[in-house]
Amino acid sequence: MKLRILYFARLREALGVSAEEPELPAQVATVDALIGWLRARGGVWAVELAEGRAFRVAVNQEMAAPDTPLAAGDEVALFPPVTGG
Amino acid sequence: MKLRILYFARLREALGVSAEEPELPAQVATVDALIGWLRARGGVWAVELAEGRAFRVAVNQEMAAPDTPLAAGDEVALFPPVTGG
Amino acid sequence: MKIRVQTEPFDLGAEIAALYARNPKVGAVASFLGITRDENEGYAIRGMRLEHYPGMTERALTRIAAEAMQRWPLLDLTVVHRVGELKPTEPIVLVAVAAAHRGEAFAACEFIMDYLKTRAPFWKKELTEAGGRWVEARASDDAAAARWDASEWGER
Amino acid sequence: MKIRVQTEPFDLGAEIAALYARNPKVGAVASFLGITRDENEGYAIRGMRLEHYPGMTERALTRIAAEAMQRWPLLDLTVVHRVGELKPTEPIVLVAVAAAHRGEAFAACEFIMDYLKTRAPFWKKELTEAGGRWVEARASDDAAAARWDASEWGER
Repeated sequence: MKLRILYFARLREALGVSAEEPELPAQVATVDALIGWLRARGGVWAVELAEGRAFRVAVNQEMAAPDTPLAAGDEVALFPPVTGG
Repeated sequence: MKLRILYFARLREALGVSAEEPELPAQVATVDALIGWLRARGGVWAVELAEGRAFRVAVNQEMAAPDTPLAAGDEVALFPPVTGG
Repeated sequence: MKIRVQTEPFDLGAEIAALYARNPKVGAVASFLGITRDENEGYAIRGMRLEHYPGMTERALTRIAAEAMQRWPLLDLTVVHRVGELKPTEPIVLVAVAAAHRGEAFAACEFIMDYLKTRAPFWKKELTEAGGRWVEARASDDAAAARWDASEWGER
Repeated sequence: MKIRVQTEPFDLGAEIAALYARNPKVGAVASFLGITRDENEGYAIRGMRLEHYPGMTERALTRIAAEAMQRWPLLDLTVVHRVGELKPTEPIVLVAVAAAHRGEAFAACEFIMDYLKTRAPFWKKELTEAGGRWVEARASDDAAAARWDASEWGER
């Protein structure tokens, strides 16, 4: 399954990537599973996406929860809590 | 004792006067006494300044209470509840 | 702090810019613009005449503004109120409050409007089809002003 | 209803005039202007860069504005948010809400700001003496947004 993943702000800088389109195993079917898969890359991924770190996930430009399902072609975004206004 | 009395808005129109400088007996020493003295003129004065009618009194440009004292030369104003803004 | 009562129109953009353009401590300007409508309580309005009590008006507005400055950490504020003849869509009043953060700017702006509505000597006479009609004071304005007596604003 | 995300400055006076000049039902415009300060949490700020998530930002702002229109009897509203490079004293965001009366205009304007601060995907990076510094989200903004969950606004 292929997803488009976007990274913003401090997370984009820390991970050193703004967008990627990885090929994912079929069992990565929720936001939670995706985070686990990214975390398993180790290094800065394990640090920035560790449990307890404050980050948000959107799926197809809507705020998502850990159990939000993922489908091929989805646009997933990871970013810090927002600070506009 | 001489006071300057100003009337505003609906009260000015109803009483037909915008300002006057009446000579008052010495016992008219409070706002309450002044209202009684004006009311005693009868006619529209008795109607517009009757108990229970909504009007406000200012003395020297500060909102006043029934027991606010009056002194010669004071500027007293009678007007309806305000409606600006 | 700027308090003005005037017959002339005012420039909202310029009034607000004056509050922040030269003060880099200002992070928030909350403002309120009151505008003449073409309808009130079911009456069609062609225009209105705003009467005031010269001298006392400025005193009352200054006192209200000073109380706002005392209650909240504000950086600056402007109150402009028009008097005389006004047509529908013409602005009547501007209250603009500058502060570092939005909470106090919003609270002070609302506070000033609520107090102005109940304590500043202005009176509106609306021109309807049937002639002039003095606007009656509204109980809801008294209630809005009374909520500031208890200092519950901080809870929001 | 107008929602814009842009790098260019905006004209506050013109944005607000567009809300009432052609609609004589509007009696109140409450507005909020957020401005870049030269200081934040003790850091001297030379400027900031505002990043956003194109597409999602507009969606989020539209959703917030639509919710405000549903909660209160509003006549119109405008949200303009800048992105890119900003210097101290430059406006960042304008929220302006038009209604017949002031209560709903104030409430909706504050509601939109509180939700925008916590739900619209913008991120600020401040340029300090020591380099770039991503602004941290504030717990007080979450608290401000949470107060709208219980519908206690009508009590004020």
